[in-house]
Amino acid sequence: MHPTPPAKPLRAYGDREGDGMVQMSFVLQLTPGVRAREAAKRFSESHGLREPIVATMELCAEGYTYFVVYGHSKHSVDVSQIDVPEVRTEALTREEIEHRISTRLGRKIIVVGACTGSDAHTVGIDAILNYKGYAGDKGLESYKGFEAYNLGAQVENDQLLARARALDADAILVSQVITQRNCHKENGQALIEMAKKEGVRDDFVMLFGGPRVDHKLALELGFDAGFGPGTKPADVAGYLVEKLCGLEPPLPPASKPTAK
Amino acid sequence: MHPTPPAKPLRAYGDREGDGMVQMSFVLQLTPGVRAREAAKRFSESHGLREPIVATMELCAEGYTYFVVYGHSKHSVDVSQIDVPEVRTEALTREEIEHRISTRLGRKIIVVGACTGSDAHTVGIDAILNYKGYAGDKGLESYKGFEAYNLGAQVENDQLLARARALDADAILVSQVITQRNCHKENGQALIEMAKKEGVRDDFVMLFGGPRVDHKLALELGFDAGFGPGTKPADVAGYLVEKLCGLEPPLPPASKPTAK
Amino acid sequence: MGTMATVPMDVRTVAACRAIAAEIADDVQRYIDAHTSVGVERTILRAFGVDGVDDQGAPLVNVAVDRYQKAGLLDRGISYWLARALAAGMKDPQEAAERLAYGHEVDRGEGGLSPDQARALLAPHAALAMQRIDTAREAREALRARVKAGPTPHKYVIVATGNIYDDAVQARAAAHAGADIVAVIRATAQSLLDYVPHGATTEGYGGTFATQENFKIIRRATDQASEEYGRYIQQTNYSSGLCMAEIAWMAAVERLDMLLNDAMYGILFRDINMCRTFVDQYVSRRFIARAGIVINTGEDNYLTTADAVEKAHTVLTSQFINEAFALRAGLKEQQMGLGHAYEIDPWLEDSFLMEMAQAQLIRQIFPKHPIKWMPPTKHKTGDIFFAQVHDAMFSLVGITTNQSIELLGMFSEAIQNPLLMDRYLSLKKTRYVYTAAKHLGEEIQWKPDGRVAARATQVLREAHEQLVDVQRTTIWEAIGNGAFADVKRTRTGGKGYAGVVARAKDYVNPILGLLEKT
Amino acid sequence: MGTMATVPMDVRTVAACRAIAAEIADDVQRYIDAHTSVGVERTILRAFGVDGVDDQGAPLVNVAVDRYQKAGLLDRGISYWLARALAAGMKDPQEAAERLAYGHEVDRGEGGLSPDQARALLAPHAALAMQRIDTAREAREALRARVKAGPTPHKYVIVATGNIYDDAVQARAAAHAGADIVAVIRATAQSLLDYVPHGATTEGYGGTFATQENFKIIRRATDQASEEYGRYIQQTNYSSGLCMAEIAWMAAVERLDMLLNDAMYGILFRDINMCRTFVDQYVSRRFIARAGIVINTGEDNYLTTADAVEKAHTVLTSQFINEAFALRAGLKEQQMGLGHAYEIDPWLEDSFLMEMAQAQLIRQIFPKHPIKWMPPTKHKTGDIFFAQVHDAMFSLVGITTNQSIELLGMFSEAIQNPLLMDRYLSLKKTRYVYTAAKHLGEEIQWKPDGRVAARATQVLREAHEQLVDVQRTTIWEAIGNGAFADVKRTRTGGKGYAGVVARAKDYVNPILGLLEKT
Ligand code: B12
Ligand code: B12
Ligand SMILES: Cc1ncc(COP(=O)(O)O)c(C=O)c1O
Ligand SMILES: Cc1ncc(COP(=O)(O)O)c(C=O)c1O
Repeated sequence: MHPTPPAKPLRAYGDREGDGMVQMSFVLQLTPGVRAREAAKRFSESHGLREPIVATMELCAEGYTYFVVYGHSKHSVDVSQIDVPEVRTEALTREEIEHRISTRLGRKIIVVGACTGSDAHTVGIDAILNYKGYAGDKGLESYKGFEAYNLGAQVENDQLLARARALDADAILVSQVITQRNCHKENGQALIEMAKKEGVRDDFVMLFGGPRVDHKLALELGFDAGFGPGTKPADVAGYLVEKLCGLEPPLPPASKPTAK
Repeated sequence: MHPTPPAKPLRAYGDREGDGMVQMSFVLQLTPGVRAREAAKRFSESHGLREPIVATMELCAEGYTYFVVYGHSKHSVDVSQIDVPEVRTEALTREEIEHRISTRLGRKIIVVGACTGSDAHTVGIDAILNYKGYAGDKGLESYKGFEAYNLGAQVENDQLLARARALDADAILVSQVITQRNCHKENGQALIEMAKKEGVRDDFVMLFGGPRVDHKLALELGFDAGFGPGTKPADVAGYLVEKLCGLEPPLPPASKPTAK
Repeated sequence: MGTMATVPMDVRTVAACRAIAAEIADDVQRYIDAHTSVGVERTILRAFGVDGVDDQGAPLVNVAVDRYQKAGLLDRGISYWLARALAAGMKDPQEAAERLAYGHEVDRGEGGLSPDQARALLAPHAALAMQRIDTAREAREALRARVKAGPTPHKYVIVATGNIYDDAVQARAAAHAGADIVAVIRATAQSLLDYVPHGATTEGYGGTFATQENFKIIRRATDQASEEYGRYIQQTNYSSGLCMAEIAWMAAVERLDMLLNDAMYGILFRDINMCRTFVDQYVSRRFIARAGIVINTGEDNYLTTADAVEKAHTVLTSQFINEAFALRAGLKEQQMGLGHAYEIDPWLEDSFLMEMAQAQLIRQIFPKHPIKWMPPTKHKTGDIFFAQVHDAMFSLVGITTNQSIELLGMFSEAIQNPLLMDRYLSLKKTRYVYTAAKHLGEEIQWKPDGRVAARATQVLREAHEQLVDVQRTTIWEAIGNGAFADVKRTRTGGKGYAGVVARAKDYVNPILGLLEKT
Repeated sequence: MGTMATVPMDVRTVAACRAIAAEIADDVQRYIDAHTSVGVERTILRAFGVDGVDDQGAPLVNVAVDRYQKAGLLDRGISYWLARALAAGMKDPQEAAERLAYGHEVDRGEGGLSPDQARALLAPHAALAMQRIDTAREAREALRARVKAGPTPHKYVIVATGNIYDDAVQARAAAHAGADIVAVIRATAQSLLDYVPHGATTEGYGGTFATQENFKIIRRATDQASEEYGRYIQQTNYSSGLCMAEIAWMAAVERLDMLLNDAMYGILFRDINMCRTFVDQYVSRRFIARAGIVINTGEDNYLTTADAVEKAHTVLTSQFINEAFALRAGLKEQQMGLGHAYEIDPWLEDSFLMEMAQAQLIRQIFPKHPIKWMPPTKHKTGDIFFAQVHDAMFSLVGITTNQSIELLGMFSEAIQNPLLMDRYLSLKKTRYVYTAAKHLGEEIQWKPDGRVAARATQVLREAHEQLVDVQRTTIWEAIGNGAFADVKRTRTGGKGYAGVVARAKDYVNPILGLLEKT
């Protein structure tokens, strides 16, 4: 929209370049009053907000007050310093994917997926694996070149690994939706460690996915790639094909914007 | 609600003591993507948010992205260090006010009020001065002990001061609602300086009011007291009576919580 | 489209209201026809093509008109003096106006040029003025025929950074996010200025100055957006305050689509003198009528100072009067965006039903009018999360009763002029409500003996009673008694009264003449 | 109260649906009556007053029941073995159960005690169990008579900190902000545990463990809140998973008001075996019926995995079946909080109208039932500002169609368990919508030939068709074919099948006997 590229470092944008406007809300264990208002201001200032406006101050429980604050943030972020590489935007088409599998690999890609631990949220992994797919994009099951096994929910790591070995799978797909106290990270990491211990980590392409997952996190946990909200089956298919054909796979796409 | 008094220093409260949870929203001049998500995380971290969750990332204009973030703020505020004294909660009743005026002062209190400069928002000053009042509390006009002159909107400082002198007023009430680029502060300060220059500052009790006004700000600008959102006429009447009868006036009440 | 749910509306009462409003307006029209104002005369000069400012920034039209007013000569109309300057050899109206402004002496009108001769001399220039308006109108119509507007209710948002270039950025962003109409809010102080600032401006409190150059800049931005997003984006500004007529002219030629323009807003909310306002609004509307611009009236504002439950009928009363005035200025119903608002205390029981009743009643009484529907403002607090919900209920009434122009509520209403994000979120929310409840209005019927029906009946009845009252006392008196917005004004009080001039018998104003023939 | 707007509802189709559902349930009931489960038997032990855990945290009831199951003796009912231990001199059921669990040898049932003698011996203990339930029920009724509940829809919120003491703080905060019902969400993993944890707990992912001690703690907090705010606050937990019957017992004596309890939820969403689930749900409901607890069924969940437009009728189908099961377990309609939800893609045209149609249809078909109305969850994103609006529209449908129990939508649904602030804002928003649109349902009529009416008719017709189908294939098969929630399960698959036991001819269970006589 602006003709010039974004100034670096970037500040928040309210309605004028450089105004740094941000909104915050929080609860403090105080009763509304002069002192609470001042406390909210100072609390906001400690986050780097200049001239904070306490837009609302309401008793939200006995002894607790809810605040909405606006202020000019002094902080900025230097985008040029961000090492996360930008997404390759063009995904492969279904035809390209099928073509590459049949020509370069000459066999089906076997994938095993599950939602692990006590997590029972299958919708995400189903979206990727099952025929029905997601947002109009059919799942891996629908490809001729894939053989997809969906183990469903609440699968323990050892079961998943055992099944993958039994099927001589190419890839293991793990979904984690519950994230309270980072249990998704723990679960994911435990699987990787188990695979390493069993000496099979490199037998599989291992993918991690879920609403709080991104590529960076997945790498940190020891997976090959991570997929976040809005992932389409074709993104995953494309990634697997290129990876298994020994090409440089495209990066997992960024989480998609959710607007309509 | 908790049996113990708040721990000092206070952190934000999500749903457990000390979790420090806060919510932020802001716009960055970036297109949604891996990099934008990471930028939003870092931007949040620079505000002191640990483990920020980028809950939403949406294109809100070409080249601009809107974010909602949650994170655990590391900041805290030490309420014991806040010098703003807490409010005197019991206001005087109408009868008490009338009684004091008639017994201690023996004459009517003359007040002149206006919404000054280019500001045309009369509802606030009307609420305080006019018979109708505010939220069921009748305005100063309704008291036997007050003689209230409401000059309305867009009154220049010199006119207001001239009128106050002509009426030999006890108090000048200034309302400022427009606050863009702090014009309310400028306007208020200019009046005080004018009064000082004319050597009449101490002839009047000078009150400042408006949605962005608090006692602290008013004092800084040179007023005697400041009144914020939710002020009732009785608060102002009570203050004036005690001030003019030479007592220690109650502090202006805190801005009222707005919940229903 | 199926048939929408209706509330009972007594057609005879409505007809009676219109008849009374007509008499109320006729009374004032007699006054208008006998007067002019400095604002009107400046507008006429602008329409003749006069432009420019002196080194102090004072517009030429102001210097010229003020000079002739001070000299007590304005009663004949600035056009007459302009004609004389032309007759005296000035090559065009611009040069002629310069002579009026800066010429050695004021022309006292000795000898020569009869009013008719003056009119004849000005005729081609007056025709040119009409042509400029008509050209702009045709350009608008051509563009709108090619790039269609979205469905109603049209989503109307404001931009107000103070800087016209930032405003342009915001306007395009708004269009991108789904806005149909973009208004540039004016700087806080402008309406009391008795001149129109000149050139592009980048500073302004509470809004951006309305100048002709700014109109061009923002129009360019919204035109681009129209093309780019394939949806016609309407551009709006304010024809109100002491320069309402001049701005109407500027908007006409800069091809704005809408103007905030009300017969009484300035009186009530800016304490502008009523005589001045009535005269100015008439002339401004004559231009607006010809330009095919849609006006937005300001009855919604009443409910910010008066109670929205008790004084709901005053909105309707005023709409009848605004309509009557507008008809007298040549406006078509399709140009009358009568204003009303969702300003009932949200915590009142059945407040949503009362809003429905009012919105539906207005929709029925003014079926051809592009009704302007304003969001909650007064009861907004800084609780932005609550405000979102409050605004959603408002939008739901908007789509259910098919309002024409919906100003979108902003969750930051109580805090600041909307930020980019605030506008985006409001548009998103409105799109959702309009989509999800698209046919709600067709799906329901209001119970004939229900609360909504009763409320609508009551409001119409009270408006009728008030109209009877206003007519009895005349509008001049009624405003003095606080009939609207709980505000009282006197006939000779307020700003700008000194700028009103009784027309002389030989008053000359060929441009107004042409407009009146439209 | 005036009459609410209705949608067309063919009473014969509804009657036909009920008749088919009855047959479907009867088929399963024959199976149920011939079986028991480890969960059921543990429940019976608890009801006899057996309590406590060993040093590994294993509950005594588990150790005892598992031992007799492994020994292949559970088919006669744990009660029989308990009676024998009592007959052998144990002083009370607790001591008797300890003997069953830890006694030197498993009692193989040689000699002595006929089933009838066992029943006679247990009779006073069984009566005591009934008395404990009845006492709790009477205490609830007394409190509710004194401290009245708020009006419907009741505002239901969840707390879920993982720590029961924090939950108590949150529960009181919720009551302060206007909640009528507080549910403590269970820890993610609990439903697959084949035992009930013991004591107060302060750790849990995604929720707080349901334990008897935790029930006490939270009940105390909500009782206090009831007294303090003068409004009866209902307490809720989950009778589902592998311990659904045990939790029903605990809830009964700890005076909970409601329980999430569904005849099929565990099968579909927890992959618990169907035989096990059908047996367990029946016994759990027998306790619930006697305790006067209201159940909340889980059809709302179907729309999180299946499409809410296409599969809307599956919700209704399942409600008929759940109702039939509940009737067979002695529940009154007034105890059946049948679940449904606002889960249509908000961006679909007229999604709001479709939600209205469904909500109103369900309201009419189940007029005495305290319908449970779930908020949008699936289509929630992290845009909390939009989510507020989405939830408001949901609440508007809730008040318009007079749903009984409304779970409040949370704007942070896609992010986290609700924070204190989120709950507060949701309650505030709901209070507003309920107040502002209080009588909307009475004010409107749905057009008889409109979209809403057509949608309601379609959903009922499709549910009828599906019921015919389910009956034809039996429910066992239907679930295998993905009839509900797009999930397929097999008769012998899933967790907990090993815990199902065919009852012997001389099966003893006097407590169930009493419950069945209620
Ligand atoms: C549907 C749902 C359920 C359903 C699940 C049904 C089912 N069979 O899946 C039901 C009703 C059963 C349920 C139950 C519970 N839920 Co739930 N549920 C949701 C809900 C509403 C939607 C989740 C969803 O389906 N999203 C749609 C899918 C398509 O998105 P997705 O999972 O992100 O998947 C996409 C990508 O992430 C990616 N992806 C995901 N996995 C993978 C894997 C790989 C390999 C790849 C490549 C990609 C990939 O691709 C997908 C398509 O784009 C969310 C709230 C919300 N709106 O997000 C809460 C939510 C996830 N649930 C939550 C909770 C707490 C629970 C319970 C624990 C509550 C309780 N105590 O009873 C229970 C227990 C469940 C359990 N043990 O796991 C919380 C989690 C909080 C947290 N962050 O930890 C949430 C956020 C709600 C909340 N605010 O409390 N839930
Ligand atoms: C009503 C209203 C109007 C009405 C005013 C009618 C009138 N005669 O007053 C109309 C429609 C005319 C109007 C116009 C404009 N408005 Co306006 N308006 C509002 C609105 C909706 C409510 C203000 C109000 O009446 N509050 C109720 C009163 C009772 O509250 P209060 O003023 O805070 O007063 C209380 C206390 O503060 C205190 N108090 C106040 N003054 C004093 C003085 C003393 C001495 C004491 C003791 C106490 C005291 O006591 C009062 C009772 O408790 C607000 C938005 C909002 N919801 O707040 C915008 C708002 C104030 N307006 C705004 C703007 C920008 C304008 C315009 C400039 C827009 C434009 N460019 O056209 C115009 C021009 C007006 C001008 N020149 O001033 C902005 C201000 C932004 C900012 N912070 O700078 C706001 C916040 C809206 C927005 N988000 O853009 N407005
Ligand atoms: C009809 C009308 N004119 C003008 C305005 C405000 O413009 P100003 O105060 O700049 O004249 C409004 C307020 O919104 C209005 O409704
Ligand atoms: C009927 C019913 N039971 C149980 C649950 C969830 O409990 P759990 O998964 O802990 O059994 C739900 C989900 O909300 C439900 O609707």
